[in-house]
Amino acid sequence: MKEKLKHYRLNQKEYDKICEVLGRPPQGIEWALFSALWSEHCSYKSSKNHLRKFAYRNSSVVDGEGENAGVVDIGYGEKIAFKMESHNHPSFIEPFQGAATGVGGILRDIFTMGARPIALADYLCFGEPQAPRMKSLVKGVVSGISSYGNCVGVPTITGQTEFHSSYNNNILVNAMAVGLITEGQTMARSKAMGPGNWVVYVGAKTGKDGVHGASMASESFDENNDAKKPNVQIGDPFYEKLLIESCLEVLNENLVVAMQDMGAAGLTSSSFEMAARGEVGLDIQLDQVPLRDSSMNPEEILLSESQERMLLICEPSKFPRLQEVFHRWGLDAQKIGEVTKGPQIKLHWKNEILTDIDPRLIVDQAPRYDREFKVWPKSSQAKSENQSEIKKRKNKNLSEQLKLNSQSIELGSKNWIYRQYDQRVGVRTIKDASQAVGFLRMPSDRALAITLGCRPSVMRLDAWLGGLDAVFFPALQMAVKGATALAVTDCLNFGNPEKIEIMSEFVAAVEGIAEASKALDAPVVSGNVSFYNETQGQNITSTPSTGLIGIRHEVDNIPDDFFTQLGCAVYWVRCPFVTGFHSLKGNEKKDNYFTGAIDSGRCAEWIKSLAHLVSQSNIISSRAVGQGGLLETLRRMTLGGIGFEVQSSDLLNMDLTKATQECFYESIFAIEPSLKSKFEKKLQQLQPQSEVEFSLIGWTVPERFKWGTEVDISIDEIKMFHNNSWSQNLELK
Amino acid sequence: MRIGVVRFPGTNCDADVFQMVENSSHEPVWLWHQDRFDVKSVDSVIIPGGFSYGDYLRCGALASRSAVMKSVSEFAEQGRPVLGICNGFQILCESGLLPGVLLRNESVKFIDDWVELSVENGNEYFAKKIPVKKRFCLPIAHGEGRYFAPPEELKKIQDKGQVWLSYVKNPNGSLKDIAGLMNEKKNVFGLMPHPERAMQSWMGGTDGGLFL
Amino acid sequence: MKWGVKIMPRDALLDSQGRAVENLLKENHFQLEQCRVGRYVEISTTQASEDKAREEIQKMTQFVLYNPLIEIFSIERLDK
Amino acid sequence: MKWGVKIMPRDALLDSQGRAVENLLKENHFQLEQCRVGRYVEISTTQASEDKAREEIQKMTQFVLYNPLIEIFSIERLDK
Ligand SMILES: Nc1ncnc2c1ncn2[C@@H]1O[C@H](COP(=O)(O)OP(=O)(O)O)[C@@H](O)[C@H]1O
Ligand SMILES: [Mg+2]
Repeated sequence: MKEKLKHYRLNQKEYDKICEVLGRPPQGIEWALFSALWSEHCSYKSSKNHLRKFAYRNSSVVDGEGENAGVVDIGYGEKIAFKMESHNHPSFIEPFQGAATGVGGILRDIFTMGARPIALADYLCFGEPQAPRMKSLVKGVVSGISSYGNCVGVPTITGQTEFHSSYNNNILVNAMAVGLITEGQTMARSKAMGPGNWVVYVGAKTGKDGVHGASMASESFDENNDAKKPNVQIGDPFYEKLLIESCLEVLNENLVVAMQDMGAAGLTSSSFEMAARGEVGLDIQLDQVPLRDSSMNPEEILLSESQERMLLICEPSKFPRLQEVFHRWGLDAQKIGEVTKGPQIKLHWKNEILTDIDPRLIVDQAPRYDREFKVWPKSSQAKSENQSEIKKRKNKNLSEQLKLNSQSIELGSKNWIYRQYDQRVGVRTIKDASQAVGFLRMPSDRALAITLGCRPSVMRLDAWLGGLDAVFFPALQMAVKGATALAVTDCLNFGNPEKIEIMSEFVAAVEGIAEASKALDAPVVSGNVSFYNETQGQNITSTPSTGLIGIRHEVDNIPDDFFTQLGCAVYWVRCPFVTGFHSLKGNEKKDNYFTGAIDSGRCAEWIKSLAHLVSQSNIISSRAVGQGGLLETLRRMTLGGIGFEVQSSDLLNMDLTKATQECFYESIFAIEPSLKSKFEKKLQQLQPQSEVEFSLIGWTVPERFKWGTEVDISIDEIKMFHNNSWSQNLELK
Repeated sequence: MRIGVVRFPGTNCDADVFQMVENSSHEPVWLWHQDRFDVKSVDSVIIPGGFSYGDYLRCGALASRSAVMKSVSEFAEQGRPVLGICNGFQILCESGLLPGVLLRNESVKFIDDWVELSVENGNEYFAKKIPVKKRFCLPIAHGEGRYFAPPEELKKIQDKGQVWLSYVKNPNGSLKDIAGLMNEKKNVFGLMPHPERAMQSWMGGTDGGLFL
Repeated sequence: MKWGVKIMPRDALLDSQGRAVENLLKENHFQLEQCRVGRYVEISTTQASEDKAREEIQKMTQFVLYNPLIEIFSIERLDK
Repeated sequence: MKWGVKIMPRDALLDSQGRAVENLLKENHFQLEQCRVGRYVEISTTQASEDKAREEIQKMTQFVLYNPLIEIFSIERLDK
């Protein structure tokens, strides 16, 4: 018995609950069903109670509770479906396939909704470059994403990459996909409906790959990772491309009643969820499932996570036409069962009924855990650094600091990554991955903004603050480009939830994200939880990554990330509602401190009005000040080839630390000199007079970066360091 | 002009090219890979980029043996204009309509970037609005764009003025910096860069607008 | 010494590449049953001993040449 | 009957993948001189006569499996 529980990754209490739900002990195949559907990955048993905190909605959210992805109506007949998902465990075991199938999976969540995928974004956290296997992990993950995304023809337009020792044995690979539903296109649902309708299997044949993947993702790592290899799935982007085209075609011809991809726990979760949502039953002939390997048994068929497969419900009369469309695209469509009044799901295997069970017993009765956590103090936090240490830094040579920044893997160029991604296929890309915010042109001639959030360095400082920041910072990045954040998706990567410290950080971060998104009126519409990111007892930095979409009403003249014109006035604008400090490297807790509190309501107002201001002004270049502070941000802005010279006496007198980053939310704008005074007037209107904090700090100049007498470096030199940082740190050419 | 746009399974720049044709005030029509077409029904043919047949075997190899390519060959033999972009260029080489072949990039990595190009030899069909030797910019996005032809062939290509476009700074190890090529009769063209991705200022460039 | 490493997709996996080639060949009226597409790597080594060299080739194969998840490999000596 | 078609790049210049693998192996201290990456295609046929079958395989190879500009091929019978 113990063996059996272990094999199916269930504990005694869960077993007792199964017996209670069924009124008898589970038999045969039922073990596998409960194992898969009650895994953390499928049931969200540790997180569900807290995810309710994301309940905030506004009128733009299209009702789609429990659907595959969140859908937001952005007006003009356009809807956006988007979601983010993790593929951490498989990517650590087998980086290329793990990352590739992560992309494939999240794309299926999008086109299942009837949306055409139009963009991808990737959030990657790696360990230190010298950690074992790290170079090949970086290489494998990036080429996995690149080969899959490029081949399916969906551009990867933005991303974020972090490096920290806490990811040495547990990297994070999160991918976001964004889809567009235009006027007249049909949105699909995953509710099975209409007794008598057919259950149709489409796509690649079922193989043994990925059996038990869902329950694997719900476990910590141990030394036996190699033994888990057979659990990793293999992807084929060419097949996926055919699926996208054919599925969108059958949807638009109104040939399907419901559609669902086969993701984690494969056929099991897709069929059970479709039935449970539609409150119907299903009769499924497992022996009709197309197989690659005829020796597969029913349990393997049910749990296989073979990629590029979909389950559809269609009216029998429409089946011939449906089959014709799939055939045209070189795919098979196979009837494997029927919808019944239910509520039972019956699984048949060659004249034998394997199980006859009410799906709601499994899906809705899944265990919920109220994991223990501590209530987080949500005020001024972590300030472990003493003032004398800050003073010491003042004496550091600014020139030297600039070079150090350029050479570091954290702050150096990421173009080794995104040059491998097709960023333009689909011809919607306005701003590609070389810019902090990705922009796509919508058919309505507006610009859709896409950014990822969560700065692990802030999470290491404070989980609640980190949660707020995971929404506010990307929203600020959008605002400085004149875009307003509309909605949020998340991917909550945490360690072991059975540990109270981890669970406490989880709850704090969730509350932070919920509060910030509500304050911005940008609801959290979809998401994903990845627990057990722990290897041999070491947890990762809690990393609640986020993806934001936003809108800018104009496609043209989006401010650039880089200085592009000489003689521009450069302004430094600060949000007065958050003060704090976070170090240049921001890697160690002791280097960080944060004082004061965030007033999230006012902060959100400030960000929103900034977005408005930018969309109304003729700003040439802009950036949110991020890691590395003001100095670093200005350095980056010069990478386009135009230099900068400090001219503010205030700034020259400030010590490095303060001038580096004393405020969490600040930004830089470069504007034509002729529009200077107009811009200042607008800035003053931004907030009640007393609270505006902005200053003219300098001008754009040719070819050099000058900061008082201390710094005078040529842009070419900065660029050289910046572009070489990757090959130097990772020895990847 | 009626312009046929060829679609293979795995083509992913099809809609992009369709749109480019429309925006250039021509009339696009789809040509499906399994169907042959009446060569009189279109005035020119474009083969868009992507990963036809998943780039299986060699890029362009499977597509070049498909039914629609038989008609494209017939069309080309009549001296009528055919343009292959990216994977379309690879397909034209594989089908023998253009000499040589496109190999894996020198770096063995996919490259997405903007590149500077120049017109080496003009022609009467595509990009004729760009004067010879004039420099312009287009995006590239390919893993296999390194042009190769054996020495004798290469010499012939150069002697006959078949080099159409060249890279100002070679991104992929292409022989003689070749970015675009035409056949001897100057009616079949292939190029690795994507003109359809540089049609409007918001795309980052407008030089692609000079192609049709 | 010259070695060859043949790497083929596992039988249990769908070899979509092989399938596509097979379909194309059949459409063009070639007579065949099935087709699978794999890779072939030729390596020349300098070791004196054949056993050592074979072992080295084996290690290289496992290091980077093949993916045990989806492929099987076999090694052969080519210059004998 | 089961056949194998081995398709290799004509020379190193054409084989950037082979060179990349070679460098990677050398960086990781493997002992080798040179490495080339090609393809291997396994085909099973139904013909009765071996000669006929071999001819058919040859034709398929020339039809699509190899590109004479950059590759050379060799055919072997596998199930004998
Ligand atoms: N994994 C990734 N995928 C795609 N683009 C990335 C990735 N990592 C970083 N980038 C891009 O590289 C650029 C630099 O990233 P970063 O160092 O975070 O600085 P910033 O976002 O402040 O410009 C960004 O524009 C970002 O979009
Ligand atoms: Mg960033």
